[in-house]
Amino acid sequence: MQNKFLTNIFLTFLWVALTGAFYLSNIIFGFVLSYFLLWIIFSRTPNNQYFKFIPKVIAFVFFFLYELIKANFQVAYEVMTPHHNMKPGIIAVPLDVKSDIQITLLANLITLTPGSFSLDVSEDKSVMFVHSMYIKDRESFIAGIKNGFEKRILELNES
Amino acid sequence: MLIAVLSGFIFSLFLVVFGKFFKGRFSLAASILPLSLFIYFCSFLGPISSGEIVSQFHPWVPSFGLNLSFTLDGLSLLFALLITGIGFLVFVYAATYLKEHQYIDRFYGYLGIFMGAMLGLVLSDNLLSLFLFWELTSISSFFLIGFNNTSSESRKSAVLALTITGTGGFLFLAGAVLLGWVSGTFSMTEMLTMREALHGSDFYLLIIFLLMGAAFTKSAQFPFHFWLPGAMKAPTPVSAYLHSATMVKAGIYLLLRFTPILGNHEVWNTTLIIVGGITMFYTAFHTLFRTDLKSILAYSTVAVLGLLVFLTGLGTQYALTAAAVYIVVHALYKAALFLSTGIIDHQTGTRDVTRLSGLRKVMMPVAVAGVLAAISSAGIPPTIGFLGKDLVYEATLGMGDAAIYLTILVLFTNVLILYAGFVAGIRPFSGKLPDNLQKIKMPGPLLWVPPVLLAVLGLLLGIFPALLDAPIVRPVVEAVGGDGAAVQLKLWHGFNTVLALSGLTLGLGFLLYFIIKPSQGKVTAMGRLEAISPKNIALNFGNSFTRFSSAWTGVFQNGFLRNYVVTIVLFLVILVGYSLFSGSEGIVIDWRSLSKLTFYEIAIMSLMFMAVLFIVASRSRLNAVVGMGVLGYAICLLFVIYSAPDLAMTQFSIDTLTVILFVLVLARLPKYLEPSNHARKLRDGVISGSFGLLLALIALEVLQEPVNKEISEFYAENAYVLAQGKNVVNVILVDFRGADTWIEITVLTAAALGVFSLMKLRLKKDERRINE
Amino acid sequence: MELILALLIGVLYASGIYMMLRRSLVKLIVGIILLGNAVNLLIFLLGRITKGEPPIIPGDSDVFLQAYTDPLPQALILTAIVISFGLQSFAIVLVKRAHKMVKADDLDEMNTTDAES
Amino acid sequence: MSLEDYLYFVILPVLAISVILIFIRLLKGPSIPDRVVAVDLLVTIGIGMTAVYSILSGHSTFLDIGLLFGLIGFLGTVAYSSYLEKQKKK
Amino acid sequence: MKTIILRAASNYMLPLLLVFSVFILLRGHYLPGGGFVGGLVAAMAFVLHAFANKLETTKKLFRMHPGFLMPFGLTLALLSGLMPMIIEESSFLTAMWLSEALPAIGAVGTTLFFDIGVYLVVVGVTLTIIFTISESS
Amino acid sequence: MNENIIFYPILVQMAFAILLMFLWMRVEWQKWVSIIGSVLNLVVASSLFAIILREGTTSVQAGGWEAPFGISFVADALGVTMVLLTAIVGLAVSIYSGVSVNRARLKFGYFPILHLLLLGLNGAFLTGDIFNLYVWFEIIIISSFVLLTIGGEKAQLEGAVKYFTLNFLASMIFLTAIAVLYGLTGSLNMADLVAKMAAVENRTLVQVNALLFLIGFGIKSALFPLYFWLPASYHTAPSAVAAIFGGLLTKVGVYAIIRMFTLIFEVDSLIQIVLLSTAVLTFFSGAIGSLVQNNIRKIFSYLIICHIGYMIAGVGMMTQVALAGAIFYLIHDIVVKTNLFLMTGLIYKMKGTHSMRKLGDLYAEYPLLSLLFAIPLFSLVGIPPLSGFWPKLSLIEAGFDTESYWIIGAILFSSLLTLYIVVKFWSEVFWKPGEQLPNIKHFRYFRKLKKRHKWRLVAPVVFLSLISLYIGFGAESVMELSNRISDELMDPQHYIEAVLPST
Amino acid sequence: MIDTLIAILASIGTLFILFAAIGMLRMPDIYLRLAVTTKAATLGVGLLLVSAAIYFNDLSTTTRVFAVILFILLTAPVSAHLIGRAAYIIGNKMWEKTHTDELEGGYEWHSGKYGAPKKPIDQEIEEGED
Ligand code: NA
Ligand code: NA
Repeated sequence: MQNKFLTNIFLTFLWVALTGAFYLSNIIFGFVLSYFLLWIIFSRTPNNQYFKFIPKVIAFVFFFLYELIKANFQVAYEVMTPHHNMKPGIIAVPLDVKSDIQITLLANLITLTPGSFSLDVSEDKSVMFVHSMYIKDRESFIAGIKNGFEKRILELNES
Repeated sequence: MLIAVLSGFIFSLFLVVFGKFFKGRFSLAASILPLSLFIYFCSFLGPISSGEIVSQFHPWVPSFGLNLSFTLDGLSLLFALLITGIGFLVFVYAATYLKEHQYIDRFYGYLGIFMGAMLGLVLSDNLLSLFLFWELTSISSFFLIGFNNTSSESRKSAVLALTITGTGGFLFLAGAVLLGWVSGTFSMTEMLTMREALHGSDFYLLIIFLLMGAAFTKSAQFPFHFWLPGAMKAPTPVSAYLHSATMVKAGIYLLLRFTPILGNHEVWNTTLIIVGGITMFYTAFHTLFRTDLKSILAYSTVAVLGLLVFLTGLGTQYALTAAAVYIVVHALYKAALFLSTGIIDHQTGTRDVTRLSGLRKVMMPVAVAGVLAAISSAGIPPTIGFLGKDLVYEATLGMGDAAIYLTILVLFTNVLILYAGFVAGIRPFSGKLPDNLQKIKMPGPLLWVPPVLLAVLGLLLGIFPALLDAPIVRPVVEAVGGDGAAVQLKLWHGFNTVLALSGLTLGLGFLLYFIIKPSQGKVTAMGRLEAISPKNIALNFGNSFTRFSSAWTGVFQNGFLRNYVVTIVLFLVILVGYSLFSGSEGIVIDWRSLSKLTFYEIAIMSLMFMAVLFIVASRSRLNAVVGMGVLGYAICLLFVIYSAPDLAMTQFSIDTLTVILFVLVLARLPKYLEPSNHARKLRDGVISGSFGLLLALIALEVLQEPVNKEISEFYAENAYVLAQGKNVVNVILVDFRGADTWIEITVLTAAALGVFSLMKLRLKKDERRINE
Repeated sequence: MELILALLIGVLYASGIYMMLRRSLVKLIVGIILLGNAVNLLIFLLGRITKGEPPIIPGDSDVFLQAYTDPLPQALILTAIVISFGLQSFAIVLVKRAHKMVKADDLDEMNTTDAES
Repeated sequence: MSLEDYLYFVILPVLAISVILIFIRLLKGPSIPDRVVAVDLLVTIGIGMTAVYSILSGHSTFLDIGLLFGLIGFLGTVAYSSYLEKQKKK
Repeated sequence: MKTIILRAASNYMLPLLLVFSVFILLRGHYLPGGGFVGGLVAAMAFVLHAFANKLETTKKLFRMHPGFLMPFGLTLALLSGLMPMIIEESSFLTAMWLSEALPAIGAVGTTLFFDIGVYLVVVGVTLTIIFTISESS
Repeated sequence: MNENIIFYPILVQMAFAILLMFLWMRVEWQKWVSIIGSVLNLVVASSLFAIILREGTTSVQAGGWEAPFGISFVADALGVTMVLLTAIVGLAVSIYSGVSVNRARLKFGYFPILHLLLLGLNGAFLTGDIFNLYVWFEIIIISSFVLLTIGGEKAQLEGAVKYFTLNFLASMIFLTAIAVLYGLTGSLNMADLVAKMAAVENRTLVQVNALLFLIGFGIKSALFPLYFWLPASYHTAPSAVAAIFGGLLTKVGVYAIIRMFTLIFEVDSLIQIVLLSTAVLTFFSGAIGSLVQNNIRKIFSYLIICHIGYMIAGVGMMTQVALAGAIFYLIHDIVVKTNLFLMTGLIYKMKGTHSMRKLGDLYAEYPLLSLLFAIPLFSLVGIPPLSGFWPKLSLIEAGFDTESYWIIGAILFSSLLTLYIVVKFWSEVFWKPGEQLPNIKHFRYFRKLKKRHKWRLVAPVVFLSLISLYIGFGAESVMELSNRISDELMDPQHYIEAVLPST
Repeated sequence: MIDTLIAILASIGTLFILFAAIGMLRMPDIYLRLAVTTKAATLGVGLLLVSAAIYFNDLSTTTRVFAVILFILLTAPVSAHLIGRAAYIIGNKMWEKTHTDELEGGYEWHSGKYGAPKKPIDQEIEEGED
């Protein structure tokens, strides 16, 4: 119930932002519209708890802009230097995050940050396969992910 | 007269509805119709012989100048009497002849239509209505020839007959329209006054060519004669009625009818003489090689038709009188012969003259009819046939320089006609009755009275020619532009050349009859020459034409889609290319009028070029799809830089959708084969390249033209003011040109329904064969 | 600019027809789509490409103040694009079904309905 | 040099060069996924180009096209990947 | 496709895209957009959902087959054309406007309903085509 | 008079198409709704016809935007005649389909699409805007694609691939022509284009434009050498579909050619040569193609092509008389060709085959129906006074007027071959002793149908035959109509004034 | 001042895009290309969009720009994941210096439906399928 309401508010906000018109009527319209759409979409699906993290995700995105820029300079370096110094490989990273949205968030973060991108998640959601350009030490690579992004996501979940 | 003409049709319609009940006595009762019509037309004998012309006018389709205007003059009356008189006898005769037939109602139905059509034909003053009835006689004749439709011979003959007469019909149509076009009227009475103008017209020769084509096919003139012997597949009453007495004479009627309008012209006369002459001799000669009674009669009929054409061609007073008389003569004796032949056939089950003899012993009245008819056909006095033959010799002898050749030709023909008459009318009855025919029963009077009546009438008119002369022959001759009083009909002309010729004819005829016996051997002998007969040549031509048709159709409709596309594209390139390059303006492109290039345009365009090349050169389906995607996105960017945001959005969405569609079905799509060879690719490349180049050129040319932006400006100026929208493209779509959009979404709906049914509907196996 | 675009349109027409002349069913569809694009661009070009404002009246105005591009060809193309999409999707499905039923990859094998029978 | 000139004569050409480079990858392949990545990237750059173009033209409305590119272009990639996977499964 | 990542992402994108599609639809009269593009975007939203989830799951989002959106849309378009004919006795498809413009949407008139009809038809058409094809392949 | 009546035929068909979509899968309902819709459409079309003939050419502007800015719909005598004919054919096919078309096909949207096709036809005949005409054409062709493929039989699909490709090509050429036209004049309104096209200085481009239209429409009208799609596909569709295709589809192309070349373009010497020579070759190819077929539906398919020649010849000669003949022929041909394909469907129901070699005995088994069938058959040949005869008179006369003797020759030739084909057809199908009926599982032979079902198959044929007879025997009124149409076409001033009152 | 900011942001963005493009060409296998392009292009386009937002400087535009950026941030990694996964499933060859592959056989033991390829089927897909 609460989640739906939050999502609804979020979509209303999005609507108002998109139209750029801060009238009461427009806000009400946006609210009704998104309520209607949500009703259409989720009235038939039992699982509707996805939406409670949305605001946090927005905050998260800004947090990772820094990581993103860093990653890009690494890429730039790799692309522009004449020789490839990469040691690529695919590593199976065991997962503690469980929900789909958390996994997706983690995967996206990994992809957007230096040298690595998430190739896939095992079907039982226990392992994420990450392709990385530089793998010196498997264990430290895994630890880096688990202590970095995953921990943050779990914290987000708890809050 | 309108009722008279329509009565036959009404009668047929009546039969369609009540046909089931039409058996037995009712079929005999049907003969009341022709009888009353006969009496009706007899009532005109007096007025017509006194020079009157009876007319009626019923407008029908005045826009085409087609009216049911009927005119009764001597010529029409003669034919009307033949049609109804002989019609009456045939109606009576057929009631018994076809008594057992399952579909006797249909038979009478066709007969009714035919009679009506024939009456319409001879009564019409309007050329188009004449044509209309002319075609109806062909059609009803088709149904009658094919009446025994389970026999493939019957069907073939019917088709052949209608094809030949139909050909003539279409020539007639063209001739009629041309004549109407030249003379400004379709009334033949009015055309009589335009004789000079018509003779002087540039189209005179074309007109007579077309009309003669019609007449010759209908009246079975060489080389179109062959359908008539084939038409003998029809029941005998039909042969008697249509194919000797009436319908085949429609061509003669037409020629006679046009003699005062188009006749007396060198080409007219010569053509008729030559065609008639060849026909009469050629077909008369053929009677020597036939054993089937009806076949013999058919050939001799054609010979007489040839003779009639010949006489019309001679065109003199004598000739025209002779023709008039001969029409009567022939109608009487030939119908009698056919009917008696029908009786023989009906009773004995054979028409093979070699197997028939002595029938007089079992069917005396029929023998009387046969013999009387035969002597009339031979021209033995005192039959009317003698009169007719005399007139014919008179006519040929009066032809000056050519007299001798024409006379000899006629002499030989007459000898052969005599032979044919004797074979058909005398041979079956003379001699000893074979054993197998001993038990033959005497037919009922309703069968034998009609031929006897006809034959006796032939004798009667011969004895009292005055009965024929003033009331009938004279008005006929006058109707065809002659002087009716110029020739007197009489039996005795004194001793003269004509009499000598008559004697010679008889002598030679008898000689021939006694020397030459019809035999199967002769039929076979003649069969060897069949290969060069007009019929065979026509059939061969027909077959070759069919083969050609097959080949032509196969060349164009060859089953290969790309050949179809090539043909269409080539047609376009040649035609449009010709127009573009031959135009007086020439190809001028003012480069200054074109806007400058910017580098991002270059980038986008080169992207598009490369994408197209990539698609064309790609050897993998998915690559091609990827290429299409890129091309679409590039077009999208192009729309962006040319300030068409709506287009860019739509193009992009649609392109993505197309990619998705492709991807969804690609696995199920066929492999991307390329079996074409290089030559083929080169050829296709040249064709499609020239197509593309042509369109590029057209585009550049169009860009040179000044542009009118009145409508766009209206949209731009009024989009907000009148239509309350600021995105002009959208305003156009939903308001200014909303109707386009309205239908466009309907198009989409139809496409979606199509996709749905195409994918979801699987006919079950047993539904499949049904194909409905 | 028009010159290049005209040539490009020519190339699109040509390649569309060329692909339609191949024997492969899929190439036929590709050809159809290329041809559709060619025609749309031709309308665009012949409606006179002018670099100007998009045909959208500025927010605070009732009429155009600056040169704008011709909106009519854009509307026509939009309609044409959407219709082509309907036709293309039908064509794709048609080819898929035809391929399955006739069991031919090759257009040249699809010629029984033209045969005399 | 004004901002417009800079965007026009520096930024756009560099973007155009990037497009060409990616197109080369598209042509070269060698595998289908390579081409799919290339297309994906082309769409992404397309968004960038529309952003620049919107500045140049002064019409923020072009940004909406970019928005649409972003939303829908993704779907193309999804479709291609789905196809490749299905191909393999067969 | 069995990928958790895509499934999770698509579940967020569906409402996002739908809101966007309505946005595109309603502002079409003033800025680029309108029924066509809006409808296409909405349809894409469901298509994406169908890619990530099972087709059945996506179809369950609809009470009836999305194909029925087509006659609904066509009816809306037809009625918006007929209304002026019946009420004002003006020509078919003549625009009728409410006297007051609504905020955010702008002037409301029959053309808006017409555009919504277009939107519905486009959604119906696209989904019918895509769903039909995916079901059989 | 309320001009909105011009929209009614379109609105009725649209409303019923939508209603039929809502009734998806409910076949029994659909059958009756379709018939009701068709009857209503006939009523509307006849009133429109009567009104326009009384009041003269009238136009109405969709959306209320004055011409040439909005989309004009124009009802002139030609347009309303075509609409009336469409309504007649539509009603016949609608009644016939309910029994004839198999249930599976009916379930998958046959009726909605049928009405969309009729909608498209009505729209095409009434629109006064060239781009709008394109859109109507598209609804026509997409509906025809669907009707052609519905059921997805092998032969259907094979035919449909060709049908689709070539018709798509035609549409693209049409659209190309529109692009050129717009590029030259900046207008799409046909009445407005008369003056604007005349004002274009570069006449070569005008001619090029005219040729592009001619080829685009030529493909749709199945002219030589553009007709290939027709014999490849028409015989593969259900008879009811083939009937409406045979009657109306090619005629839309002819209609468009007539419209374009009387209004916007002129028949200059090059175009005249093109029209007349394609007419001759169309006569020829169609006739001889028909000659060598065995499948009775293919026979008539080729005859469709053959007889298009009459109308194109009429347009090519472009005199009042010629055009009147072409119009008369158009009227006659629509009714007769539809009827013939309905008839072939009935024959199939009776005998279970389309092969002329295998058919036979019809006359013995169904004498009255055979006589009924004789009406369209002999009307087709133009046995006077049946309907096919009259227009030939005009066309031959026009041939003499314009000294196009080869056209007369071609008309005679094609008439003769048509006669031969029909007569052979009659002899083979009706007279010949037939083969044993093929034993088809679940196939309901005509004999075994319920009486009311029989009637629903026969009634449309009777209906159309009566109309044919009327055209033949009441030729005067049809000719008056044709002359009126021809006069209007030759002098487009009324049309222009109706659309653009200011000029 | 704002113009300069815009120019700088646009330049950086464009540069990253250029890097991504060069990366596309230079990187030895599909996985590395993906790794390179996702990041660079996302950031690059993001910066270009931000510069547009600054340029127009109104709320509606800014929110829309951030909606696009958000969207790209959401979709770009998912795209990379999808293509990478697909490439792996169809057996796209990895660069020779790739030393670890813990996914090898992964699809086999997870779903049991498709096994990891024993030999590269790159060629097969390229030439064989069509
Ligand atoms: Na729009
Ligand atoms: Na004209």
